[in-house]
Amino acid sequence: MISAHVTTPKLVVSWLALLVLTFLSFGTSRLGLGEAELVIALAISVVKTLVVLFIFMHLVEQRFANRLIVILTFLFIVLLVTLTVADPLTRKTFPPRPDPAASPYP
Amino acid sequence: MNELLRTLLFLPRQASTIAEEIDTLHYFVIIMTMGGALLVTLIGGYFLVRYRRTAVQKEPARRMPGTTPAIWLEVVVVVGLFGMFIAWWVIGFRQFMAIRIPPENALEIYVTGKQWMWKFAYPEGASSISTLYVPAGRPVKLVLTSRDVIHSFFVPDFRLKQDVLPGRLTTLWFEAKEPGRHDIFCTEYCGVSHSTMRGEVIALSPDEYERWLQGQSPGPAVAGPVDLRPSSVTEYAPPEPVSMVRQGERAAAEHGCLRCHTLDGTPHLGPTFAGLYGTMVPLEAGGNVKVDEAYITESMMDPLARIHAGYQRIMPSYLGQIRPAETSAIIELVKSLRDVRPKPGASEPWGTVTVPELREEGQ
Amino acid sequence: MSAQRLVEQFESLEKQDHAARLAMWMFLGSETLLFGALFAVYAYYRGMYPDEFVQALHHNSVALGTTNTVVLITSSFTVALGVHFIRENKARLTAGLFVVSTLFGAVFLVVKGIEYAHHIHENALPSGMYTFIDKPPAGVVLGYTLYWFMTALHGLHVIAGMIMLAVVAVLCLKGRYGAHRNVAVENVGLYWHLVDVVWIFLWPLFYLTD
Amino acid sequence: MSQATIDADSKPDPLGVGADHPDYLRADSGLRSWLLTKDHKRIALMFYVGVILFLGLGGTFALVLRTELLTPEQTFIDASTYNQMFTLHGITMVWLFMIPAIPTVFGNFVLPIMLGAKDLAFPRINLASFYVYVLSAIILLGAMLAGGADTGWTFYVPYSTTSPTAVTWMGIGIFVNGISSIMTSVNFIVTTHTMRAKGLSWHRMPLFVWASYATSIIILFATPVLGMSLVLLALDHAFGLSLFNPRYGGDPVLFQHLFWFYSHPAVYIMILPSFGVISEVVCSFSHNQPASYRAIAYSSLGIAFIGFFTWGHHMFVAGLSEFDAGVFGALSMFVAIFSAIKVFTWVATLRGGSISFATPMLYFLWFLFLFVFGGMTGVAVATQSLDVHWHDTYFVVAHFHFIMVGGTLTSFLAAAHYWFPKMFGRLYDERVGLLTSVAVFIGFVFTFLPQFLLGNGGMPRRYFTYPERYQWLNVLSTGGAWLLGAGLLLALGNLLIALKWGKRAGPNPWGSRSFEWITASPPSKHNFEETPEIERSAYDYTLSEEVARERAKAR
Repeated sequence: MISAHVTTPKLVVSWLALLVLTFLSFGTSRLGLGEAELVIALAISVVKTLVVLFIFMHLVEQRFANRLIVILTFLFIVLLVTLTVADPLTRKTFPPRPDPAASPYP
Repeated sequence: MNELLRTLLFLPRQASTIAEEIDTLHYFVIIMTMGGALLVTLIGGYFLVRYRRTAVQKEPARRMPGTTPAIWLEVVVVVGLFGMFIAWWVIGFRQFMAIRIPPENALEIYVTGKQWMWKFAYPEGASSISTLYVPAGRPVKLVLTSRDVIHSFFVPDFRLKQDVLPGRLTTLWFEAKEPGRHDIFCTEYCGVSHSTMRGEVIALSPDEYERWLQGQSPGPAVAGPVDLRPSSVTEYAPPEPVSMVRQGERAAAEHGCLRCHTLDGTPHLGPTFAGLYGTMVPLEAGGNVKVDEAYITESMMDPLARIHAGYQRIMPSYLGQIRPAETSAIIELVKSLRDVRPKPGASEPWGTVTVPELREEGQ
Repeated sequence: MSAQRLVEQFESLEKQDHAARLAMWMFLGSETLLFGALFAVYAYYRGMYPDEFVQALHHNSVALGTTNTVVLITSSFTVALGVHFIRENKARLTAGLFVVSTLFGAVFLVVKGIEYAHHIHENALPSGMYTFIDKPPAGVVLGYTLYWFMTALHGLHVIAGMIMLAVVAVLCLKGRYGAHRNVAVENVGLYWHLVDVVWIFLWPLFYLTD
Repeated sequence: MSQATIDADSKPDPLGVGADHPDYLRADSGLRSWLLTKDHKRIALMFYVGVILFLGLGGTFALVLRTELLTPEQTFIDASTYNQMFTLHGITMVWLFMIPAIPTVFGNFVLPIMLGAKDLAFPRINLASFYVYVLSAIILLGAMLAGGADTGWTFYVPYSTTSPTAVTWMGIGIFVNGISSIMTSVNFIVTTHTMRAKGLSWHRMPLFVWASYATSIIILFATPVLGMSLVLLALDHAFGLSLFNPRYGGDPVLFQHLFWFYSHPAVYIMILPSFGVISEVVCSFSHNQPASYRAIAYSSLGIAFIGFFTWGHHMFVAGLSEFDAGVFGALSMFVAIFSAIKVFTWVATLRGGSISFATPMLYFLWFLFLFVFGGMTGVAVATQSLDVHWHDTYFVVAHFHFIMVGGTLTSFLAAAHYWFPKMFGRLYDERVGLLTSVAVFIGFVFTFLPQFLLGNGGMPRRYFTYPERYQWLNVLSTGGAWLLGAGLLLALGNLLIALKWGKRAGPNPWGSRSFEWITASPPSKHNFEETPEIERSAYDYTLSEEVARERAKAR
């Protein structure tokens, strides 16, 4: 059942990696990249989460069933967020509307 | 065929230009649905009889345990069904887009829903309650918003419906085929009198509509259909105003004041006129000002100079747009409302919708 | 000892432990969706009011937020170490590490408390109580309400996690857990990591907004 | 008739297959042995009593509503009472009856036995789930007495935040109820993963287990979102949290997104377990293996998965963007495909079988018609331009009652009759069973078929008064509702009588091959005398009864 062991050095390396990623995230936020910033920050967060999941939470050594739960959780959150946020984002752009009265938001 | 199916399915009249098209899809979908359900049930029933235990025991050849239908049959059935559903979606979505996108030349009418009535404001300044007058044979675009909770504007005869949301504007458009009267229902549950929040669309011939707008046609000459009408609040065009106050009301409606200011103390985009006269109001720039003739006149001519705190800077200037007689009539109107108590929260603006086209509308 | 803790409906200890672990993962998945709903609310309003929303949140102190991120990540690390050592039957070490993690949790709460006190002082409060900016434009109040609600909910989870860590630490000292009996320790650890993961997302959303 | 339904091969054995222990009903006695039991079968029976009570309560609300609608104006209750009634009817039926009904009663009872397990993985959590359910019921009943709610079961903001009724407590009650559902679903999934008997591979499991598994996945991931949206609503109602308040730029449509993210999958929470029941009933009574085991099993998972992507079809006219509406409309079509696969597989299963025509089978026939018609109208409602006319009219009311009552309630009744011998060791009166089934069906059709026409005619739902032209259809519907209520009471009476006076059933009165029938009826406290070893699938009807029993060794 156990394919890969989590060892003390691995834990330490993961911890350091998490700290580095945190400062990387902090650093990019100071660059003033605008919209891209959020995407980068979230991408870094996802990487950090994967580190926590696989090493700290020992997901590497666990059965597929447990991994499936994680996959489903991520999938459903992504789904909930995208399909929900697609609504306000496409209200004005699909179909493109020339007249302002039809746009619900000024 | 259309009439027969329409009557059988209990569908109302097809009074808008798109109703018949939608109904055609409706018939197709319902017939397929009913047919499919009956077919499946009949096949199931047939199997139940044919393979009943007593018969199988008499004639063991009927029994075929573990038979599975051919894979091609499954594929055909599934792909066929899926194709049909997707076809429904394609047709339905095209029709939906047609319903949702108003034509460029549509006549715009503002609709406000509130518990439990509909208010209509026309571009020329007229307004009505519960009864919407529209010209037949011309696309009409409704711009809808709500003062309180979610309502839904539904005209069964037009096959159209749109939720009416507070803090947002939604649109709905239709073209009535010919003069006639049609029910309006509120279909989003909105409180205790939800089921009485009904109204009526009266489609007039273009000439009659013009005459109604000018207030010359108190009772539009439209013969109602034979079925019973809902007991709705119906208010025809007001007779010619006499007093200053009535003239003020009319002017306020014509110039679009009532689109932001209310007369009954309900909070809206601008300060309500109810109970306003003679009070001290806070200014955005700080300090207070007494609402008197001077301040009201200034607010009409240069509204942003000293704006009431808490309200958005959206009011256009009426300098040169409004006749002096009308100005004084509106002041009389505000004066006459000094004893009307505003509702709680009326001193705060309600909702965050700005109406950018107000400038053009106000002329 | 291990034969005693096998409850009657399971065939083997391995299956019993797998069951407990699987249940914990499912609980965490469910819990994450609870936050998922709030992330959806956040995304929705940020999509509607990109500028106002971000402006409002920009007021938060990046320094304090980042400190808290480091604190939580480190506490997560100590918890992971603790879980690692209980497998090597070093229960005292595990207890110590869990106590340290609990203290990190307390530090996190204190920093959060300082931030909250600051906000209260400035009247940067949720919904109707928000008077930090006069007549805030649409979206600003929503941003602050969400900030308060999500961080407070996360804070409640931190408190719950701290209680669990402390209880498990005490039980470790009492010799309840060891190399062959550690699923409960592991599950508490998992819970604490979830708290960390949620913060990993809250931090960029509420602090790194430029 | 009643003789014909008992399989000729099986010899009634009053104690069951070599049972040496008393059955679970007699294993312990006293109130404490029930209230603090960890036995999944006893917990199932306690849930049984609970859901039947709430079916009765919700049904009473429904009859009051229907009676009020006999006349176009006020008949005997006033508008605000009426609004409360339909809200309470919805809340009671959805959260206190429909969602827990089949999983907690029949799932709890037969799922571990089907897997050859002694109990669920976490018996204490199971008991706790029952008490949390009771707590939620108490909170909801308390809220009903302390002001009720007049918001509709959908709690749309901003009306619900301003309603003077006990909305906060309703929200809390439903939140607590969600905790109970999650506990049960965690238990089911873990049990299915870890407690299958030796030799019982995934593809040998009874289909009911697959259905329960899929249901549990939906409950696990959807319920928290509802919980959160109701917490936001309760905080808004109680303290003015204002996350959806337009005054601060909030959008009420967002609440609908969150609400339907749960509440659309929730209809699959209600209907998937009944798919499981129907699969069992069809195979057992036609003595045939399913025409395609994998089609039924995997389509359950498919429905569970796709069901999450379709919530927007409740909001086509709610102010949703056209883009989102189009996406949701297209995705909605997929769910129908999975349901269609199931229906065709059931019908194909009948072919070549040896069908005994007992009451559960008659319920299956009704289910077939009602579910297919209800489901197809679902596709019709998901067709956007048509939905614009039908949305929030009686058409929608009729549509979901066809699924919820025609689908879930009929299969609940089918399950109640099908597993009755297993649960209580006795047979109900078959003739009365068939008769009540017919009454339920006719009552149902008369209640809801006119409502489709009312919806076509444009009558909006939640209307206390209505234009007179809709009256005759409403009268028809009300008459049907009374008949339906009478049918349900008779069915309940029939089962209650059989509890005491029914003939003894053997371990396997239907001659089924599914694994819950290899043990005694009613089963002993530990279900099996020794852990079974399974060497065949749950539907091996090509084997004779003796061989089949040999290949599922159990005592």
